[in-house]
Amino acid sequence: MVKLAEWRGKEVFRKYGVPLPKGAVARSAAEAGALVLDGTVPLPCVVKAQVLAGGRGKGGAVRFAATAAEARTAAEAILGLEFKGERVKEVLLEEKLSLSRELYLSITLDRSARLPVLITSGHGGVEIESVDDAEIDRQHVDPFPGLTSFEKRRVAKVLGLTGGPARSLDRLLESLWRLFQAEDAELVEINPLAVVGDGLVALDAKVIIEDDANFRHPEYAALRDDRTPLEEIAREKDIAFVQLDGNIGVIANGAGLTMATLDVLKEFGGSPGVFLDLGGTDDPRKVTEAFLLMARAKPKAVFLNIFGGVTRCDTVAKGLVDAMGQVPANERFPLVARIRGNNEKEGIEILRAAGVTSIPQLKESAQAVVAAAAGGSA
Amino acid sequence: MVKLAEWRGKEVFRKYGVPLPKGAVARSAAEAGALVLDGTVPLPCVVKAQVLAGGRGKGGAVRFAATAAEARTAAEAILGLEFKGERVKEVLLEEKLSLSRELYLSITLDRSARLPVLITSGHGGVEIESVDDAEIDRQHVDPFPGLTSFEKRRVAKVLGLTGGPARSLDRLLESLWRLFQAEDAELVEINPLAVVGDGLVALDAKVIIEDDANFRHPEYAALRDDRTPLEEIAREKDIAFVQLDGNIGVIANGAGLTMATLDVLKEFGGSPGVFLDLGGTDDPRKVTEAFLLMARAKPKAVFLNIFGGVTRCDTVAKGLVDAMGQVPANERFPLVARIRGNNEKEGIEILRAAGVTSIPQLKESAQAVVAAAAGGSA
Amino acid sequence: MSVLVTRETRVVVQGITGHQGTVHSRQMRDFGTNVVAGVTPGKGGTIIDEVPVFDSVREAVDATHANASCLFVPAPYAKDALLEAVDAGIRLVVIVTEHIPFHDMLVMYHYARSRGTRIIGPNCPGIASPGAAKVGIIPNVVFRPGRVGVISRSGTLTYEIVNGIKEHGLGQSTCIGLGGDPVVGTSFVDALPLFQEDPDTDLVVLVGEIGGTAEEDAADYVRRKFTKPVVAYIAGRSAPPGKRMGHAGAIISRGKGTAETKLAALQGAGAQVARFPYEIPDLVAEIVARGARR
Amino acid sequence: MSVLVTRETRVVVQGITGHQGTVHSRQMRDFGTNVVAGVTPGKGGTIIDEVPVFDSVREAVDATHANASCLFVPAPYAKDALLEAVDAGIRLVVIVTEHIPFHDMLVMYHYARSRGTRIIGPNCPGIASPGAAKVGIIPNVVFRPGRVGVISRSGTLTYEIVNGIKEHGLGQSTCIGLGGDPVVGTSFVDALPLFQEDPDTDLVVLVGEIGGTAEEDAADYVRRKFTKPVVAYIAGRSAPPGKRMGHAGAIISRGKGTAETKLAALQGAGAQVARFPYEIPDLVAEIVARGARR
Repeated sequence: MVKLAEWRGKEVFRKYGVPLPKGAVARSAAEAGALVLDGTVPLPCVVKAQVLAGGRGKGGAVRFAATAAEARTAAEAILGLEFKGERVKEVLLEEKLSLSRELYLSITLDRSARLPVLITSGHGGVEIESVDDAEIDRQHVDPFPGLTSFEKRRVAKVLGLTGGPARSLDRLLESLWRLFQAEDAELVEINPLAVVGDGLVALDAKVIIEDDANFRHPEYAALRDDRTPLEEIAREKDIAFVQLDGNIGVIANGAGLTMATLDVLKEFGGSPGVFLDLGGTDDPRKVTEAFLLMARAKPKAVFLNIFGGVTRCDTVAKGLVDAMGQVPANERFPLVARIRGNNEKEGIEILRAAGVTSIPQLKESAQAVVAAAAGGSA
Repeated sequence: MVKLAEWRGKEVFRKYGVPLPKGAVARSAAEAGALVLDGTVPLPCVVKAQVLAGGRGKGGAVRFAATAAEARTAAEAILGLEFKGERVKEVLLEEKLSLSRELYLSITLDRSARLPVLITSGHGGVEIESVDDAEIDRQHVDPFPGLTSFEKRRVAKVLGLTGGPARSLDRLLESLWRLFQAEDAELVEINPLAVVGDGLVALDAKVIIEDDANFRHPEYAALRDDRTPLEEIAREKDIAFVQLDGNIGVIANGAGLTMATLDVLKEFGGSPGVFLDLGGTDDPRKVTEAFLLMARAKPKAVFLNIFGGVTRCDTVAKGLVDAMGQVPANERFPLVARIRGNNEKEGIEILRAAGVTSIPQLKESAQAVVAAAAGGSA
Repeated sequence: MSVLVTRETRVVVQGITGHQGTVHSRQMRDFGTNVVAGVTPGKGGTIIDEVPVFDSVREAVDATHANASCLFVPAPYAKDALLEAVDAGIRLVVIVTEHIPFHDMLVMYHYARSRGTRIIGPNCPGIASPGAAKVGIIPNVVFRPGRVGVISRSGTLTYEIVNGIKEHGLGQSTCIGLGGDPVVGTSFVDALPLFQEDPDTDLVVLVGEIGGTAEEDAADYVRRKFTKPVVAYIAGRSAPPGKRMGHAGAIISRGKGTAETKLAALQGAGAQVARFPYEIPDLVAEIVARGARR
Repeated sequence: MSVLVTRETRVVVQGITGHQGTVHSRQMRDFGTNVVAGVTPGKGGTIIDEVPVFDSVREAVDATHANASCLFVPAPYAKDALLEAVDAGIRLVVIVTEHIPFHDMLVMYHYARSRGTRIIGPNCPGIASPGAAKVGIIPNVVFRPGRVGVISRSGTLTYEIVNGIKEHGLGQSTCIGLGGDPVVGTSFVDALPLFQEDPDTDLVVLVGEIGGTAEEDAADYVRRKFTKPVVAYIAGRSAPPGKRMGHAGAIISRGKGTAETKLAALQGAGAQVARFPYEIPDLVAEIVARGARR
């Protein structure tokens, strides 16, 4: 998934006609001051760190300014901050509006119902998880025939909106529904959605785009920046690769088997650190690349747990043996292999020829790799 | 329905990306010549009368020109012509393309199937009614999920298109389907659709827009110009009014009853000339307006045949009596009335007070009005 | 028994606060129909002639268990109103509204069908079973309980014909006005099986019009499956050809769609054909006299 | 008997001329599946391993009476391929393709459902009944005919578990890999009734994963309606919380979606819970020993 920063989300909002406060992005304190001075951002204004994590208000990443000088100071204080692991590179300056109510609104997928769901609450401006369930409304929307007027009227009534704000909601919901579908969004969220005078204004914007739809939206593919350098390389090579804190590298195929492997390793005291899911590849070169990527993460030991289906055991064994030859001697690590399924015999034979024994049972093989990481040998 | 002239239809085509020959509209011979001289219309070119009726080619309303002077002469010859009852006010000049095949393509509604249908034939450029049924393909399109790629591939195969022309067809069908839905079209027709080089080009354009959707498309409402002056007044007053050749005016309510009345009048030798369908009005002023409009058509006799439902008999009687008082004595005509249904008694009473007797049976009342129109009195 | 509506039918009127909605709700109640609710967004909580009005169909259904709807809302809002009724679980919707764009009606029809809701109309007078219920706008005065079924594409012509049957001393089991629009929720072919199965209907009067192929389709059905006597009338036999819908329409209805083709098809299927509306009651009476129960 | 596929199932492979399509068509045939046709637009008229290839599913169905499809076409074209299969009357489609946008899958699911077509997948290994047929990509070597049903959201983990059952000397009636995508055509709740009704299944192994509420829904169904023994395993018990899909996701699955909630729900419904994949065969064997037929 591609999470858009607030200002990018608001650019998408603008394209679909969602009402927004006047505002602009600054990447330096000087730029922030200038945006106020030239009237782009009216005063008083809000200066918000552009990070993906929530809780910015409590975390000091949102400040207010009544003058250009204050805007500059606020931007200076926020830019460069490390907020929940993210470096703040941009601030969004926006006019501070005088609002009468704060609402919550989002559209996302309800997996169980296999339908999009429009979630609203009259209690906006706070973390929605903290709102009582009875105060949250869920309106399913059928892709055929799409969001209807009667559904929009119902939501307005639930939120207690009438007159101007109700008409504003009708247009806003139309915009968000079109955005949700046309941009292949996983989530569109506005919290708070403010009642300002006779209409509604989106004070925040959270937009998450589905990765799988990148073939329709190449413009989003480049936006992800929450990956480690190795994860970024893996993405370019189309390898599922996640780095965490442990010291055992796990190469498996398929998310379920990878998770089950993790469960077993933890059971025996192991601490998995890098997960590499080969998925359904049938190309030994891709296996080689994946293994070399794993080597660069410097694991204490590596557990190869493959059940051959689309990915055949001999393909994996070939790619693995090829990669092992390319890792410098001083960077080598113990390897425990378990390969089962399609072409199992051929794969085991290739590994054996390279000096690696495949341990057939998951339990025994997991115990072996935990021991190897703890300093024993594989 | 609103039938668009070819050039207007092509303006709509352009909006949806349908490939067209280069061309422009001229309203005078001088303008036609200038369009060629300034390069807007490449040579050789076609000069086509912009009328709604078909059969222009055979009827001398389409000419070819190899020079600007010829284009001027052709425009001069066509402009001002009376073609099947229409005065030619515009000509469309278009580059004459060298084509390898002529196809037929349209999208319209199949009432029985309650689905849009995409009609194609490899035999284009002739009246489609003259093409053998086995040479015509009908592909239904479900509004959910819309025209699909596999349906488009199927049509390409039926038409024997591959490569460039097949890809061109894919885009063209997408365009036409969007147009058909978004513009509320009753019919989108291209005949001929020409294979030119590696792609397709729409040489003609027939677009008919549904009247009922005018609330979504006010831009089309003003385009109808095939009405008589009285029909135009009626349209503005929202009265269904049709002028034909006979001498009996018929005021009825509902299309079915109007048609049945016509059937009966013809049976007894009558010649109905003006039809006025009151529809479901319940407003005596509208009845008065309708009756005065009828008077302006100068019928020999008028038959009022009402079955009161939404339209109540007393409302009609009131409006009628009011109108009769407004018609000058020398313009009066015999009136035969038959009013039945809701508030029948009240209506009959109002008419009787004004000197008009309602004849309860359709047969007898029809005979009476035929006699009146033939010179007898009502 | 009757077709589609019974004494138990509980009707919600969508657009009840409009003039037509109010007038016809009253007439439906005078007919004996159980009008349990009205719906007009923004008017919830008010009362029209003892009928409670709700903001939404869902609220009306929750409060009153309405199971049929009569729809009077203006054409631009009709699609939404129908989707709302279907979504609220209404399984019979009579759409009186005229001038609904057929593109809207295509969506309405296929959505309703996928959810198991039957539409009658649009642009139709609705359905009535004397002694049971009426959903729609056919004048009450034309009815009399009996055993003649009527299915018609027309509005006022239906009233005329139903009234003629009554004046002849006969009565109707159920009368359905299908509406004359290009896309209708219920066609002759959809309605005929209901009358075939209705033990209270002895014969059916079928009133068609020129245009489309619904009557030819009906004739085909009558020939293959319908066992009760049929009296048919087609309006527009002498109508001028009029302004045609381009060539494509002709391609779809090749060799069908005129009064002649319709009458020939119906005659070929064994129907008695009336040349004028006033011949219908006589033909019906003859059939009744020949043995169908009155 | 078996679940969903039988010896009579006639499979068309959409995307048969791609590498995976070709390889797995061969493996399906090795399993004993009746692969009657392939479809790749533009490749009609060719033959792959004795299987005739057609330009469209309609042509394939007309020529071979195929009644199930296995779909290997790339994600951007998968929606169209599914609609084509449904339109051609195919009533079971196994979608192996991964990375289909869920917005596409929503359209696919609801369209298929409205036409009575069952989807398994996407991003799934498919379905196999040893001795009957296989539609999908589960390795043939893991199977052995028997009376244990397997329903799983995973891919390779399913192979692992099915293989474990085999190595324990037991066999499977039918194994369905549902796929792990956010929107799947067949969920646990949809699959369980099929096994409930299958006389050849004595017990069911249910393999779930963290995320979503499909396992909680399954537990609810098992508690209320499922009478056969269930052995359950949930993968990802010790997975890091990972990157969550914003707050809205949490609102939908309030108090559900973790390994703990899933395991508790399944245990509460009477399922035997395995902590690790290799515990599953033992639990199955115990149940068999207690009286369920092997």
